[in-house]
Amino acid sequence: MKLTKMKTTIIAAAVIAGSLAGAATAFAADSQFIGSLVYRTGPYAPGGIPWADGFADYINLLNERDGGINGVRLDLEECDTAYNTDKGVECYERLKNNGATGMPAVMPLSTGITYALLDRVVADKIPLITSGYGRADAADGRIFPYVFVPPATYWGGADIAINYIATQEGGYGKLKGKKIALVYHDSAYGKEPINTLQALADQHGFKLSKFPVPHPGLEQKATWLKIGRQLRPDYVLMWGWGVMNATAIKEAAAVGFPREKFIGVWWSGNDADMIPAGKAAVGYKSLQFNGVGSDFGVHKQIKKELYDKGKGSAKSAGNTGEVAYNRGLQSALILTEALRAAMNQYGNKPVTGEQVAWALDRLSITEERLKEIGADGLFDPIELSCVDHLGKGRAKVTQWDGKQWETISDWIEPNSEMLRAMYEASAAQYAKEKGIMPRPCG
Amino acid sequence: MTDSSKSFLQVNNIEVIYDHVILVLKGVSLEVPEGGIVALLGANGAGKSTTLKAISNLLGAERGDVTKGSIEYKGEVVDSLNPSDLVKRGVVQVMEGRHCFEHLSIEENLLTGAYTRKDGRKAIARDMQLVYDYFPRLHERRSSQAGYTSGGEQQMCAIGRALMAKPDMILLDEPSMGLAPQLVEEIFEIVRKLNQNEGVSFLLAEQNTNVALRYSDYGYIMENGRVVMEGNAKELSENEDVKEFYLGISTEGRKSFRDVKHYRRRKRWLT
Amino acid sequence: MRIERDVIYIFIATLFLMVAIPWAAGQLSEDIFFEWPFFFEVAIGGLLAGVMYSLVALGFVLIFKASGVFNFAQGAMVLFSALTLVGLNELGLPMWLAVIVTLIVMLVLAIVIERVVLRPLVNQEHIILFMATIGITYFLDGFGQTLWGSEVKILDLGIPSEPGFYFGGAILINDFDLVAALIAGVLVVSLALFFQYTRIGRALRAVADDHQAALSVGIPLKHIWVIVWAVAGIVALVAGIMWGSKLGVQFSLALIALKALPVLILGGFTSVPGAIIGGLIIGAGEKLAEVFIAPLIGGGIEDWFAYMLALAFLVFRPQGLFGEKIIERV
Amino acid sequence: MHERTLGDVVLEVRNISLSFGAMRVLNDISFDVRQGEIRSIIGPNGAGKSSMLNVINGFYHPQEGTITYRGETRHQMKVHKAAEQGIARTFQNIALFKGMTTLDNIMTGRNLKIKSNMLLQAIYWGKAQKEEIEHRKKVEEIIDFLEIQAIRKTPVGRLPYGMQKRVELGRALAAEPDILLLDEPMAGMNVEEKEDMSRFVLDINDEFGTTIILIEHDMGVVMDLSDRVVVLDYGLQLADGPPDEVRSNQAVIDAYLGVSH
Amino acid sequence: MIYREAGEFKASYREDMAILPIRQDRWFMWALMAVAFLVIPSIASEYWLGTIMLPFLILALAALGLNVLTGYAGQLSLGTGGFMATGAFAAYKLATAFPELHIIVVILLAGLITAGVGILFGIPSLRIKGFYLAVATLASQFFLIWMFNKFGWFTNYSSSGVISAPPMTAFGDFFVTGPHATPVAKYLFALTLVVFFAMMTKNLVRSNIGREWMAVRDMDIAAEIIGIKMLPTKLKAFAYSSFLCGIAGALWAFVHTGSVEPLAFDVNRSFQILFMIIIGGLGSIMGAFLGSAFIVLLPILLTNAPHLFGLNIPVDIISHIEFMVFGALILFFLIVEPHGLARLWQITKEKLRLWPFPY
Repeated sequence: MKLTKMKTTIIAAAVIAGSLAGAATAFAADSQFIGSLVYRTGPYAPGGIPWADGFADYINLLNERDGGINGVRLDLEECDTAYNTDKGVECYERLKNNGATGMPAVMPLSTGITYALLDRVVADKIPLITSGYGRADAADGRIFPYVFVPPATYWGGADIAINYIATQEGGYGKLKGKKIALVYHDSAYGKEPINTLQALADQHGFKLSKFPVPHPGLEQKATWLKIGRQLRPDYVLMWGWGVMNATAIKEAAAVGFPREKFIGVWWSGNDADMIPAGKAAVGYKSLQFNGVGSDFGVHKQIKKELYDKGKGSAKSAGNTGEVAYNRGLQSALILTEALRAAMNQYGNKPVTGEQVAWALDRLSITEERLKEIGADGLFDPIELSCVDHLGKGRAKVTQWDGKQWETISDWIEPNSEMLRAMYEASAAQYAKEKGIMPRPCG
Repeated sequence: MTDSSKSFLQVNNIEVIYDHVILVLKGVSLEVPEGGIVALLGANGAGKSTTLKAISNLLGAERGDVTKGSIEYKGEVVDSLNPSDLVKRGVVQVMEGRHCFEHLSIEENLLTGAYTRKDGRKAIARDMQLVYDYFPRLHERRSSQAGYTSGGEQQMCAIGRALMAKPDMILLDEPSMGLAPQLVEEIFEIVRKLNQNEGVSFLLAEQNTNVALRYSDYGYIMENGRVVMEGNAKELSENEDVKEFYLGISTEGRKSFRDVKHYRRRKRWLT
Repeated sequence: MRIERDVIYIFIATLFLMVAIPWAAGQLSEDIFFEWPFFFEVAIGGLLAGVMYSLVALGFVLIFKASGVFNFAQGAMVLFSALTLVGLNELGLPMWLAVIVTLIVMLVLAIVIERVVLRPLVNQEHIILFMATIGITYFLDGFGQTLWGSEVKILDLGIPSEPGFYFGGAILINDFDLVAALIAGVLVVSLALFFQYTRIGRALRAVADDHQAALSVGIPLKHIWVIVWAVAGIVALVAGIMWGSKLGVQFSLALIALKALPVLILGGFTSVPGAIIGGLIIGAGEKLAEVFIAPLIGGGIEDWFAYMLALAFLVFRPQGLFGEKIIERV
Repeated sequence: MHERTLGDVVLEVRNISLSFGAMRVLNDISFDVRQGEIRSIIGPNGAGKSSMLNVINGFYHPQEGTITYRGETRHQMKVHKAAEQGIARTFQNIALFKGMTTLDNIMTGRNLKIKSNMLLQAIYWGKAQKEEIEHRKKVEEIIDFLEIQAIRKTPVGRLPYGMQKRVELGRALAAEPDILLLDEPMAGMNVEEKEDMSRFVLDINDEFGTTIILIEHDMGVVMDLSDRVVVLDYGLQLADGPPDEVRSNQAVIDAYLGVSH
Repeated sequence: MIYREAGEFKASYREDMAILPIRQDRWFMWALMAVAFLVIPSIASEYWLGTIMLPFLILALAALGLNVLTGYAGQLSLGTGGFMATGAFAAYKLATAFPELHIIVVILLAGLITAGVGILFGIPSLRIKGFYLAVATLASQFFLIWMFNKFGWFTNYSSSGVISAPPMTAFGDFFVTGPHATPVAKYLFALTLVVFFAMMTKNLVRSNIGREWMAVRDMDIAAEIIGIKMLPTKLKAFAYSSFLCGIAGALWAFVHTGSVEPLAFDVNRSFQILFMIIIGGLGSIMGAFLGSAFIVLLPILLTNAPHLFGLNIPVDIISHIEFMVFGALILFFLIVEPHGLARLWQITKEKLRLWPFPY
């Protein structure tokens, strides 16, 4: 007992002393630090792991193949948030000053962490890139100079889903009198599309019914009895997350709701959510802001440069086609393209967050560029500006065939005019509450 | 009691510490001969219960440790045995305050007492009958929940439960506590009968010096974690100090509690 | 078992309210669709779901009864056992062998917990032991995932997930729910028999009453605790299989413990039948509320409704439905 | 035997019956308590003595009968009310606040006399502090009286049984009660400790004029200290009268005393 | 021989009843205050102040609140998260509805509103005890979070249900919320409040109300019999406890994160705070701080530890090992001292007093 006690004390003392001395890890002064907030553990790990793998693989690909960006090596450090806001904030604070120039941008991969960082990134001048999550109204770059939301927002997603339903039914005119249900995770994330859907419902005359599912959504029998046995809607949309998705699909099957009329947003379209649902998931549809599968040039290069040499992050090259993996790739792509642009402007050395924000404000990932990378068809081109921090905001519809996703639509464009007005109105309210003066653009 | 080779239970100079800090027993030695009834007397907090628990190895549960000395039973050192092994060897403790299993019936309580036995249902049933013979009241109430029986019945249940383990030796802690005078006598009578008929040895811790000395052969008096005096029950009950401080009898005969003085004679022993 | 009068009263009152409130809500509000077959469908669905809660609550009850420990780690044990089972299966062991190995693992776990946690903390207050089980929770969560990874795993029992059959032509009943209820039922009955009629069962109840006294009559506490924790481990495995086949085996399984807590307060921490009846009431109650009351106030009330329902019960029976009435003595 | 003149009746127990479910604990019990006397209740275990005390201080609510205290008759009352009326008590199985020190335990006995509100106490300045110190003085007097200075700051959970009994008495005294209910104050004590306790009981009775209701098994103590004795036996009232009378009552001997003491 | 109170005599009850009657303790406390107010802000990095000290302080305040309720008054509660959320949302509504209010006023009012809510949910405690009460308080936890999530009024109808703190100053240009507040400012602001409320709490628990709480905790029946009224005593504990939790919630939303959604105060938060007081020590002011330090700091140290030793371990493995080590450490400390770190501290002091003699 005595001995163990002493040992513990010594170790504890060492740990404390060590951490007090500060993170003394040496970073090469000539490499670009990249901090990546991921969740490889916790309740949402099944969706977080492929994303983290995709992100890491792309960064490693650049290092292995090109020696980094413009000759500057990339130094990737992951920090596990377990999708927990407190941990995420801690990760951000710990990583933000690492490397020669600090963290060039942060992708928190969680709505909760995004909100917790909104104030901090402004003070730290580090761009916050939230691809397909976070605040939709951050599309207004005048009020959110450091927040970027390419390639899509939930509001756009809601519009795209209705757009898709309209084409299925034969035009917006046919929506009148239709019943559409929204099953959503009862949190900030899940509530995002409601305003948009309500506006669309008013406009097109369909009836929107809302079904909140309390976190974490292990039990949805009541919800689905209401939907499947009572309301019997024409379509069901889902803004679900984690284990809620699989449960919803199973319960939909249990009440016999046709999966073909069940459409989820991108976060309800992970492979990891379909697998536990098994046969019940066949026919289920999901929006995606990226292409699916691994038949793209970039995947082949990743296989060649990484997996064939045993350097891949995922379990095997076979996992590289998952949608969450591709999303990780896409995030890495957006970041590295911005880094490249910043280096082109400020010189081929590590860049700061402020410089990256400058680059993001005029980010342009064209179809040609995507071809070069081997990602044409996989991602939609992105054009950002000082005012527009979103881009086109397009998405595709995919369908689960029991093993993988099949793309069943082309890129669908949301109604940008209507959405832009909504973004600006919402951003203006935020600016008022926080006392923010919109920055002048152009 | 001087011939230690014949001794049955022997406690040698044990020291007990609670919580690693509080020293409760400061070198206690005592012996119980086979077939004897030995009383452990003394005030509250003197360390009687701790001594019994040290013997039955129930101290661990209260964060107490025997740090010095040894305890031998039938020539075997038993300090490091767990309570269950000790019960198998025939030493059972009846704890202070009864501790019946409230939600079990009296009969189920008795059956748990036979938990360690491996000699079959028949033998257990026979002993159950024996217990009922000694305690007819238990038989009457055998199907009631122990929690709903009276204090005396619970004390009987606890002793009966101990008997079900077929013990050679029972450590009996404060059997008289909170019982009406008549019941106290009744319980001690049964102790004596068990001793005589079944050959069970007893080590009993008691506040009630008067009764305890009447029923036991030998006694130890404890104060502040030490044995301060020992002797035959008869000798002890005639000792002046024991009379005055434990039996409440001064040389002039029993004095009234109304006439208690604000100062008193000093004891001749030191603690 | 003597069921007290007020339990019956409360039960009848609850049943009445569970029927009356949905009906009234259906009459009063157009948002609510009320029809008798649909009502029964929801109620039956809720009852069957409730059995799944009972399964988890049962694990809590067993351990609390025998060792006075409010075992926060029950959820983690569900996750751990399911992870182990599926992990072994993925390693190539046939299912039956994987089940056996998992059972052995749960037994080993029980032994380790007894040695490392319970023995040094014997006789401590409830809250300390409760905290210790939280330590176990963290450890198990980390350990299970280190061994088997955090990816989602499939556990397919081969029960079809499509609509089951229509009872009386109108009421939809799900096959999976029915099977789950059946398994839980068998488990409960065998546990009850085990507790009431075996020597070990009696010793378990004795330990539940009074640790020290049990020690003093020679019941070896450590064996008993190992047995109880192992039995709770088996219950956790069954719960893990049932829930895991529903949700996939992943970290979220550990969270179902939260669904079992209202069941636990409703039924009483120490009552096996309480866990069952509690599960049924909570299951049916929360489903009926979600379907027939929630639309009036915005939906998503299932979670707190279960707790509120349990709270309402507690106001009448502070010791839980089947907990023992406390006569306070001084 | 001493002779004392007794005061007026302060407490009258009339036809009290109490049951828990089917269990009849008290059956038609009646007796009175006079100002300044030491009134004992004796009887075998389970006779309902403690329940009787619980009825007197409002913890149990009898199904039948009334209690008249200083002219005020009641059937039921809130538990804390008894304390407000000046009835304090000790308990059979010590009911001290185990996590608190001796000092704090006795200080709680004065809770009814402390007037500062929560905010003042939070600031702990001026009035609140002065009040604390005043009460502390009072409590120190009790500590002196009971000779427990040495254990002032010891958590009571760590005290030996006999000391705990004293602290409990101190807590009851801190309320400056008119009637003190003592439930087996000498159970489990040796003669020496019993003598100490007897002296405290007598002093409290003499010096403060406190009326005392005593439950005790030690017949020596009961017979020596009490002015009058009530005998209960399984809910029934067996006898009531001065010690000598009760001692020689055949029914009492049969049911309780066994051999005569 | 360093830690002896020998030679210190107290001539009056006033001296004996001081917060820290032992001289060395007083010195220690002054030194601690000096370090907290002067040394730490000047030497600690932004990371330490903003991500470690700030949550540590705020959660310690919440733990203090819960410790009053659970540790002192003996009412086990798992509703802390809900009360913190109440404080946060009340502060948000106040700050946006009355922008001219000073931040201290906003925070105190938010605390008072939470106290009211706490009283409401404390009522069942009159009938329900122990673990039953703990689980029953989960009802308030889930209900409150649901309520803030459900009704747009609480969030000024923001589409996502997230609230953001407007920038506010403690005085002059000294911003303590919003993007312009420096970590030092935030830290000092939180520290001042926390120290103030810790003092207040200490005063309460050594006064009559504190003794009443402990009496109810240790033996409610006896407490009632000696004249302590259950209803007001328990409800005061709920009120004061939720008052502190509300303030902690407001600080969390305003000073620490700036923007929160209700899920930041979900049931995990309640459990986290409960762990703090058990590990730290029930019924101890010091315990709330030690527990908060343990629960907040330890995981961070564990995550950083392999890095510091130059080991390159994948983050998921670190996370899993962190879980395991964290669990094992909880067990270890409980076994060493079941009554928490504060008791361990106490015992160390006692041993120091006796040193070099063992008993």
